[in-house]
Amino acid sequence: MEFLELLNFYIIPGLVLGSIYALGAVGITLVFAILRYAHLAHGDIATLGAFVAFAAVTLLGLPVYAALPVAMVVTAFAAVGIDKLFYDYLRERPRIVTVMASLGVALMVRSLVQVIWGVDAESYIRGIARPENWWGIRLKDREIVTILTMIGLVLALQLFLMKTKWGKAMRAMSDNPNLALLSGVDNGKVVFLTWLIVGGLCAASGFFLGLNTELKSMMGWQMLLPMFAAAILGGVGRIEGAVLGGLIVGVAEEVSVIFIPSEYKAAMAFVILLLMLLLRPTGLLRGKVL
Amino acid sequence: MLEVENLVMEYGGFRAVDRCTLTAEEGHITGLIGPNGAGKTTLFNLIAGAIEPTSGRIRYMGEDITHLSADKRFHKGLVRTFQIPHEFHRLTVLENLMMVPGHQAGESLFANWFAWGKVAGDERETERRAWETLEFLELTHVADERAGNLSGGQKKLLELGRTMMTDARLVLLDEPAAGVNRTLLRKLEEKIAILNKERGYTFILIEHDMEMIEKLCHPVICMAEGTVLIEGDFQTVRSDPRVLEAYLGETVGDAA
Amino acid sequence: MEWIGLLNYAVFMAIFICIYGLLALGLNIQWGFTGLFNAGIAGFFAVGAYASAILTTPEAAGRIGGFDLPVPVGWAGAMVLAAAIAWPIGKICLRFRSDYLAIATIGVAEIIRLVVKSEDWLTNSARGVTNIPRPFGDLPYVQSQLAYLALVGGILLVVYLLVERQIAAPWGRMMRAIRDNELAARAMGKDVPFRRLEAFIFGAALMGLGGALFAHLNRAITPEAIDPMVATFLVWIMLILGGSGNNRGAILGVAVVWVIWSFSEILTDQFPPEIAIKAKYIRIFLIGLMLQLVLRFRPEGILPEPQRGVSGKKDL
Amino acid sequence: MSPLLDMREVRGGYGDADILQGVSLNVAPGEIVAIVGPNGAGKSTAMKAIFGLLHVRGGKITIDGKDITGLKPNLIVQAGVCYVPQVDNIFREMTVHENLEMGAFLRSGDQTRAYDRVYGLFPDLKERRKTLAGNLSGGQRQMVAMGRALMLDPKVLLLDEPTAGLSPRYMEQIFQICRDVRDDGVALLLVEQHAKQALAFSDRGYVLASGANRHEGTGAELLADREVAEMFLGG
Repeated sequence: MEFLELLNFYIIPGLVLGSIYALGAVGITLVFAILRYAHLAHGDIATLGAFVAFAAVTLLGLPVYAALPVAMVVTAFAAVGIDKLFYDYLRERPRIVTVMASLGVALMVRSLVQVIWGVDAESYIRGIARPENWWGIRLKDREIVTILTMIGLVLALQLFLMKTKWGKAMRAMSDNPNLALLSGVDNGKVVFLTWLIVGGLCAASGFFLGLNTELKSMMGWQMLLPMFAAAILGGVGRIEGAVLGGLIVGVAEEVSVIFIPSEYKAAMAFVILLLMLLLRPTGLLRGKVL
Repeated sequence: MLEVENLVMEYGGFRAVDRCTLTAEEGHITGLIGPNGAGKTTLFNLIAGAIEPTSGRIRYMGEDITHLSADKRFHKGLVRTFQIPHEFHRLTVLENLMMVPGHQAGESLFANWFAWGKVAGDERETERRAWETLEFLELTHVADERAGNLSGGQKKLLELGRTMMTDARLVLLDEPAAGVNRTLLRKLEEKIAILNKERGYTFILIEHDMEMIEKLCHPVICMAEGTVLIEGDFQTVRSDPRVLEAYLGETVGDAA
Repeated sequence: MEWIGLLNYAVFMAIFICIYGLLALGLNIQWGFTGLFNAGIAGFFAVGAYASAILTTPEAAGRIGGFDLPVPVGWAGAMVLAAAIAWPIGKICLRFRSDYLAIATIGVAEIIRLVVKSEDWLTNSARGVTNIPRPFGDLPYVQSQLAYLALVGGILLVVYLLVERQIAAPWGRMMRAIRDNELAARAMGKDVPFRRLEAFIFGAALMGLGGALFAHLNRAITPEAIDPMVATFLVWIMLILGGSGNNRGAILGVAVVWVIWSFSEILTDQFPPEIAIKAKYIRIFLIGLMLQLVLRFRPEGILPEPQRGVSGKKDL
Repeated sequence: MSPLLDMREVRGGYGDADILQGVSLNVAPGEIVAIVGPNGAGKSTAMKAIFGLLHVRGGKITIDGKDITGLKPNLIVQAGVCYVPQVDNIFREMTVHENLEMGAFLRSGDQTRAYDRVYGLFPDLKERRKTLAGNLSGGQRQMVAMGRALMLDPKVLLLDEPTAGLSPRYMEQIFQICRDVRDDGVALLLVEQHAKQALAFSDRGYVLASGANRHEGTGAELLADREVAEMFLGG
């Protein structure tokens, strides 16, 4: 196989898919590190975000890319609401109970999407997008936007976490919750901020998946495993690890098609997940192990 | 019976146990004293297999057990208790004892289904033994109480009782007297002495109650900063200036 | 509806309750007694269904088979295969907190779904496996249903008794001890990882058996027959509502949830078609909401876990 | 001098059992007070009781005459008491400077003076302000922990075994820093295992045993008391 062919048909789609996973995995890693449980409704909240953007496009007539910030804000507050309604009161109980609740939330969010938007595939833009040719490298506009937006959002998040007071409070809560409380950090506000960020990232992830493929009510759930694999691969609690993990999982899935039937693309994430748990549960960048 | 050789346990740069070497003779009650942070409980965790050492070796009855899992050590007769009682709080006191014996027929799923007779027979024997232990500890009146509801002292007795439910050979007792009132304490001492004499248990005893150490232990080992400072009979150890220093701290400058 | 129709419906529901009862007992062993979070129940269910189907069906073109083995062999095979899949997953994930097991079991279920959907030679993909022999299948419909109910009811009863015995026995005491204080249980010589694995595998085998009973009831199994999320989730809500840690509660939870689930279907079927299509999703939404309400207001379920092990008052 | 921190006849514990069976102690402004005693005497527990990390069932704790018994830790911080736990007392994955920032979390406005003060007390930290706290040595970590607590400009600083696991060289350094902190106008209450050194450098000391007061006096008095020395080695 030629290098360009490998690049155009496997690596680039892999990086695009990987960017989508990365956006989700960053959220998963934040919830894992700060709230300390696996959030199983993550994928379905991404679906919700994607469909909110769809509504913004079809009902409000917004341009596609303008729908992204709308979806992010709406989904961010939806995530905060979900936490207040369904997770908050379980805080004193064993964390695994919240994992269970999140499984229920996953089902509820998805059926809500199915009730409102139905189960048929939808898309933001009709027609086929033609890739542009850059010295033999074929890239669609939307692919460039996906990757760049992912990088932009992650950089903004890193900046927030490293430079601002409340970003630092979130890191402190992830690092040493007891000491953070002793320092006077308001746990409720950290939780609120976490969900706000996580919800926004979820929406972005769902939006770009919908943009690059199509919108389906099951799309988020099917992303859940690769997103978790990415978070664990990168090391739980490591933002840059989640991005790296997302890109690796995305590329691995696309490249795997060369060797195994394409139906089993999704199995790659699972294999990576098990291998990491077996060989290096702290992930590539030495994260936490709960 | 137990030989610890150059054992090191490091946590993130801090050596809780630092090249510690000691032995415990069969049939003796070896006392282990030393100030807080001397590494006594960490040493117990290492001997019992709750954690793995950074380096060094542990030999038990001639066998290297440094990397053996905790449950396997238990089945070789190496049993420990905890400083803070680790009772099974939702199990009854009787059940706390009955769960102890290893290799019970009823712990196998298949035996439960296809060899109920054997399981039931086994269970009767275990229960008899548990009642015996309760009588020995004078705890029969709380047999059906949830263990979580016991007083601190009773929990300590229960900890000791668990070691009696197996064919223990070497028992590690971590501060059996802490939080126990005087009357119960004397009882505890008496029970430990009986177990040592009549059942031939070898004990290693971490304790801060010097009266108890004096009554029961020979030899006494004093640890400080992760390693053995001095070993000998109680009076020798007690009157050694290094021991006092370890407890009270060295003199800094000439302020004292 | 005339009474014979009602009776038929009741029998049909009772059979399903028995099958789901097996799943709930399996989950109770994993979650209720051991604290293992299995989010891939549907996967083990599907493995059991297909394993038994392949083992017991006559030869069919285009896929492996023709073993034509007796039904009990198929059922045993279903349990063994489900257990065999649980083993490596448990081996890898049980070292960690249960969150990781939850994710991994979601993955297993997903991969099993992929295999079932795409491997023609094995499962005949979308067309599914047909001609599965059904015990008492030659009898007239009503008798046949009743006989099958008696059979699955009997199996459920046997399994219930076995599980109860296992819980009342030293095995159950040991598991409760591990749940109470893992460190102390290890210090008392219990091989905790092995015991967890044992519980996980045993639970998975029961789920496999449930799948097999389902396949033989329908005489056919297709990928559509198992909606992974809904099946898994229904079992969870059944157990949590009924009372995890209590086997009678588990079965009661199955009955309650299944009755609600089925009747809500009858109800929504009366709606005009454009709403009826959506109603399915509203039902799923409500089931999800039900879990949240139970978790919030009655986390111990209808029948809470009993205090076991009081001397002279043994369960068996 | 009227006491700054006053603890009277406090009883309490974690579960149902009372670990503290009536402990009384006080700290005056500009004092270093040490709590010593054999293992299991309830020293750390007494300190946690002051900081509201314990169920207090009896007695009264005041700071500057204000009752803080049973208040939540964040309110106690605002009342002017800061606490440095024995373990897990730093944010390992944050830099030294960020650790100090977290210390000042509740304060608004310009903190330059607070930073200058802490870096003045701990010149070692100033050099390493961009280093991750988890990569520091044990003694430096203790300095980070103390620095974090001092950022709030407390009236009283509570230190739980600040020298545990430290080499003698570092121990002396920490004690020196404690004196500097005191000279800077902060009263200190510390629990110490190294009783002799602690009493030698403290203004006053309390000896606890079995959850109750046993002896009290100036450091020198207690050091000279034969009975106190005996206590550590025998019941």
